Amino acid sequence: MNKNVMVIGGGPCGLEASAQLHKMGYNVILIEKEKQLGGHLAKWDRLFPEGIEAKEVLQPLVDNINGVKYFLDTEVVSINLLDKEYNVILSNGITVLSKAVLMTSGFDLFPAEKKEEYGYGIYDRVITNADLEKFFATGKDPRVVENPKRIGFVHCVGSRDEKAGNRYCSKVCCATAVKQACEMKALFPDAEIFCFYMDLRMFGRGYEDMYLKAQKDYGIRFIRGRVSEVSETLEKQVLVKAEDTLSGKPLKVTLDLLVLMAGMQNAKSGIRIGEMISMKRSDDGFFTTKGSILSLQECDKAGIFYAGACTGPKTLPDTLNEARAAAVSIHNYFNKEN
Amino acid sequence: MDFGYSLSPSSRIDLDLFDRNRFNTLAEIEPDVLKCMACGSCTATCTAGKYAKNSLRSAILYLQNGQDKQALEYLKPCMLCGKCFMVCPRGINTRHLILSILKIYNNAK
Amino acid sequence: MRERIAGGYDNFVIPFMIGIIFLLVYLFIGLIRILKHVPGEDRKRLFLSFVNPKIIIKDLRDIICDCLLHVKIFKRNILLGYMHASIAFGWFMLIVIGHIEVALFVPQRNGSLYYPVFYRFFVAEQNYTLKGAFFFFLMDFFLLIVLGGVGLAMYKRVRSIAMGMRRTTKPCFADRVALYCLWSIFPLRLLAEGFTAGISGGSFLTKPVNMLFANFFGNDLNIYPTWWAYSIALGLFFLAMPFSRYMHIPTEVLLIVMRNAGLKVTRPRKGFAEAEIYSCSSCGICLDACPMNVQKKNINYSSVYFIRFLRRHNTRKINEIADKCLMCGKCVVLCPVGVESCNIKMAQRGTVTEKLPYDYSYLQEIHAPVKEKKEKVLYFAGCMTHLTPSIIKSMQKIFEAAGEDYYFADSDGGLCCGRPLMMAGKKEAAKELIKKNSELFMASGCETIVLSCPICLRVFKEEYRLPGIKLLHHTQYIDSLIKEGRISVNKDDTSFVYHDPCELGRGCKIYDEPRNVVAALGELRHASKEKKESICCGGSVGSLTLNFDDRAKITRESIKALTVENPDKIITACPLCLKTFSDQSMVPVNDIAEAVAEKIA
Amino acid sequence: MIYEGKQKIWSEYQKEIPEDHYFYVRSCIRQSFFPASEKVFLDITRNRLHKDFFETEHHTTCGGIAYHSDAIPQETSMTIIARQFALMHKYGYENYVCSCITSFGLYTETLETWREFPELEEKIKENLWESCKLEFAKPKYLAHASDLIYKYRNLIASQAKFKLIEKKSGRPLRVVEHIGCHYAKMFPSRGVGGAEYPYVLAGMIEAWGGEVIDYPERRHCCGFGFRQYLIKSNRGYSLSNTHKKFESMEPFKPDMIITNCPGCPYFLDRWQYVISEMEGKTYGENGHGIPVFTYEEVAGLVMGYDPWDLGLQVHQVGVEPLLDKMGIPYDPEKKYKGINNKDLGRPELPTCACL
Repeated sequence: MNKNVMVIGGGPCGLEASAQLHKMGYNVILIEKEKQLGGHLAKWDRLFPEGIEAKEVLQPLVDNINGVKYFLDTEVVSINLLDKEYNVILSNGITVLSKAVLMTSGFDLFPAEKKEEYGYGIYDRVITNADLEKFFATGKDPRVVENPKRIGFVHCVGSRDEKAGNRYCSKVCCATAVKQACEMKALFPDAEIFCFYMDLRMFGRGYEDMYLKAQKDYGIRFIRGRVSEVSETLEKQVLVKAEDTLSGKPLKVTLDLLVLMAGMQNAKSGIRIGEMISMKRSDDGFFTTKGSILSLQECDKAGIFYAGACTGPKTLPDTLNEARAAAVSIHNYFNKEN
Repeated sequence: MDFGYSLSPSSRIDLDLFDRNRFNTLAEIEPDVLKCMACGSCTATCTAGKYAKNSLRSAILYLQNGQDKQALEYLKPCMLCGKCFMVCPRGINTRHLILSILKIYNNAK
Repeated sequence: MRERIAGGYDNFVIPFMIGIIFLLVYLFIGLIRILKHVPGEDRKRLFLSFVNPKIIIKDLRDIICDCLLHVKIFKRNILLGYMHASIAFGWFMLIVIGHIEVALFVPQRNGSLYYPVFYRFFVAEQNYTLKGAFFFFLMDFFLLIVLGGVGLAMYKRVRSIAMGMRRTTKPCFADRVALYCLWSIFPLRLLAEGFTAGISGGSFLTKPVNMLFANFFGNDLNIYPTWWAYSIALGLFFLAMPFSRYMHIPTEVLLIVMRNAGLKVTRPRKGFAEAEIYSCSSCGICLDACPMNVQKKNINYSSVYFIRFLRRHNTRKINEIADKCLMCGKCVVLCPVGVESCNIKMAQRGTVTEKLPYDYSYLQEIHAPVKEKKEKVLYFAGCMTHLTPSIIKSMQKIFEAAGEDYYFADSDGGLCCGRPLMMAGKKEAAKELIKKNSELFMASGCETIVLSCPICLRVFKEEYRLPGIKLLHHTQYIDSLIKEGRISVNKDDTSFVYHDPCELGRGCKIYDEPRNVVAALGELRHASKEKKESICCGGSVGSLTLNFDDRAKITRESIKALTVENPDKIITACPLCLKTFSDQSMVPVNDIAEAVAEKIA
Repeated sequence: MIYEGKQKIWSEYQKEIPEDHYFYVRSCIRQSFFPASEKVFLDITRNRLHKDFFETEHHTTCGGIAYHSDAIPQETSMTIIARQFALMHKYGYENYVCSCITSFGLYTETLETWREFPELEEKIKENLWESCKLEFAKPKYLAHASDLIYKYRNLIASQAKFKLIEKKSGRPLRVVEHIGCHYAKMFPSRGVGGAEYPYVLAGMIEAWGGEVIDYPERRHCCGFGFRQYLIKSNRGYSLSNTHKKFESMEPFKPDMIITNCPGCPYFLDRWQYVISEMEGKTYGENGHGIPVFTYEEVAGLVMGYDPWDLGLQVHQVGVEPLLDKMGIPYDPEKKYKGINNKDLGRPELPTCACL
């Protein structure tokens, strides 16, 4: 029997899992739909809580997959079960017969334009967290004016929002917003910065310190209230309305830049593959794992495994841990069968 | 002309009215003011709060919302007993903060 | 004895005369200024004290003990005490005896300022008399004593720890000028009198010096330069004195008189406070006393520097130090002059805080509860005690065990006592609370108030007028319960150390009752610093600006001092201390009430 | 403002509006305050555009005002509505168009409610039969009258005599579009362009040469709010609402306001006068107010109707400066003359009017 393992998705999760599986002696085939490896991480500038550069994390992950076969710009055309093995036909014409398939298809950012009231794509001064990361990396974005005086961050855009179809918390946006707010303050020391939040979920190690630092050292103003609507003023600034729930009053403020913290959704590309062999998805759109505590890496279909954000929003460290856990699960699966 | 009704003043917070310079002056003397995470412990334990509207949490919020006068109203009943200092999870030196706010915003409109 | 110089004058006295006249004028103007700024009522009180024999006797006793003999410093460190006493008392005696000599031998020069000082220059010895020799002996004796003191003073500059002082103040420029003058005055006097001793006579000290010099230098031409130098040193010293720490020498007399007359600090810089400020000798004893000294950077916030900045009118620094102080009062009780620096700091805070708005209109809505029963004992826990409910519970248990019929006045929280406001300088605001609270207590019809919070107790004792009501801290109350046999406690072999809360110990002078109670529970061990030297827990509401980290360092230092004898438990008697210690201490910390309630039989 | 972004949203909120054959229902408020608007609507659609719009004197109110003022229960208003639909069916129509936004919202709400709760629909069916002996029917298509003017906007433009352009300079007029709250806020998919950036009036303005103004408080209610206006002690709220809108649009210097709701033109118009009396403040040029129009009035102006035939003399804010701007001729003498030169009287305190 062959020791092929198909890994779908070349983000940090797919990279780490491939490297681990390769080390264990499996024949890993990794596919990535984009023209480069790294997924969202490759498009990110810095990571919370310490502000490590994303490439410092990505580079070792990429270096580690030495010896792993991978195909870029490649998608799954079809996948079906043939006598205990999955027959996967790829868009580059290659067909792989693999006993185990690992889904590391990850997440898509919530399309912020769907929250029409925030005016993303309509107002000149509204951008998303991803746009801002690109701005940090390149220093260029026509929507970021020179020397903005007031900047707002809207937490939970497309998360914790029934109207957007996503009731769940995307977990990473709070920390990302605080990180980005500090970075903006460092870039524009004259700017006043506001974070509009519903709850600040600073659950990870070092996150609370980052929050305190944002308050104390960067003077970031945290407003407990969700932005309800955004308008454009004559000067092309954005007028933001929210309730300051702590004082129970409606509030308005004029900003030079509004950053929407778009949340996570199960990746469309992953869902497409999942539908080919009817992988179950929960109400939140993410894949359903076999168990919610003991068997987080397994699908109820034998031979299908999950790791990373395709089973729910996760931080990068969580994702990498899942990648390793999935490698072990797959290893056990092979051993049990033999 | 009296129509029997009139324009009601806006109850909305207008952050565009926030007096940043004055707040910075305060934050320079009392960097602790930035550390408040609005947990409300100070207000809950407040000795004066039993009898009157007294809340450091609210006062800080009002200052940040550009409503300086209201902020003072939330501090004037304070007896400086110091209980809030004992309970603040962020270790804010509440008593001096209160005195400094009263000092800097004494002539607030 | 006869006059050697006709007319009884020589030019070398000019520097001395300039100095002494300048000093006298300065002192006179200063005195008028202080009297002018003292409130009228206090001024009246001061003048009345001059005709009150009791106060006069106290004044004299204090002046002799404090200004001349420095009894307080003796108590602290014998060598340091001797140094101060020898210079002060010795010099004083030199002046007195000088005048007696003039009065006895050249009575026509009575009343001259310089004559007694330079007596030996102006006179020539004709024949030896027992009387003359006696005075010569006395003069040389006291000169020797002073010289010994000066020697010690020089040694102290090099090694202060030998006199029990870990730290000394940094002298300012005027201090240095005056200091070096002071050091040189008496050796120069010895030189001058030594050179002249052949003519004017002398005793065991000056005569040998004279012979020594005569052998080495021969002629008498050296007489003039040394007398000039002596006069210049004196003149310079007097000129520098008003601007130096030595101003404390004359001012302390005024301070003693004013304090004994019952005057209090009302303004931070003027009137009585000015007398206090200029009485500070900059000795630096408060540097070691200050609990903030655990951190080197905070030594600059000691009282001595506060007073120095007050003298220099450096408002920014004055406010900074005034706000930082914990008001633990240790520097006040240890101060050899008794400068009430805490009161000055409160008055200083008042210059900033008294103007701040407040609104206590809600006090009007508070009325004494209508109750049928009039309990004799009223229990007032205080704000802070509500944050340590175990103290309240323990007190309730103790009350019940003693079968006391008591009324828990602030069971649902009460008004603040006003002490924190007083400490913040907001006297007027505090008065409103004091008035309301007094009203409520008087209406309760109680005979005794038992308090759990020493902060409350202090202001109750100092500012409240509650005729017919006895004020007891719960340590005192429990002590009396045990003594009267109303409760009994099981003693075991647990060892305790007792922490004197600032406001209870130094504030209310209650040291023994808590110790009696603790001794009844188990073995009472000692702390390295206790009673009036006890170190503040760091939690004090006295400080306005001290931050959390700095406070924590003080707490640790205080705990270190308490645990030198490895007690099983630290006992305190203040909710604030309890809460502050509990956060930091490895040794369990209890309030005295908790410890008693636990062991009640 | 990124125009392409809006276009993207508009493309997602387009509805198929039938070309012709409508059962037309009037609005209570508009019949009283802007009767000419409804008349012009029928005139344009029937006589200029040659469409089939049927109306009957037997229709009544939809009950909306009473419903929103908590005077009648939902079931009552639904029965009234069922009767209206039944009338449509009786006269052989399937497309229902109403002149009132409140009605449009209520009809939509009712149809949605019936869809969610079929048992309620059954009940109303019975009510209708019991009370009116009419056969229950639901319209195949429900439109608001502004949807139709939107639909015909290019037809109208092709017959236009005037454009929303300042004649002297050729500058497009700056037009504030105000959409009635109940048009799309409750059911965004039922309005042209959705709820956030409605296109129904913007489309007309663009087609007729004007420039749409997007100001921060564009989403805000005109201030009517039923209970807010109808109860005098709450009326200050109503006024304050309108005031807030005007304060927000003022820096954009709008030339005119177009609305598609019965209450909105009334309140945006009359409150300008009240504000000027109370605060001494006006928001238009040269101490005038900003003229407020219904979409039918604007369509009428564009197509060359006589301003006084459009009922513009009953506006509080004088329209003459705008007519001058657009180059529309009018006879000042005839302003307050009714049919057969009957004098209509003059407004007592014409603060905002120019004559």
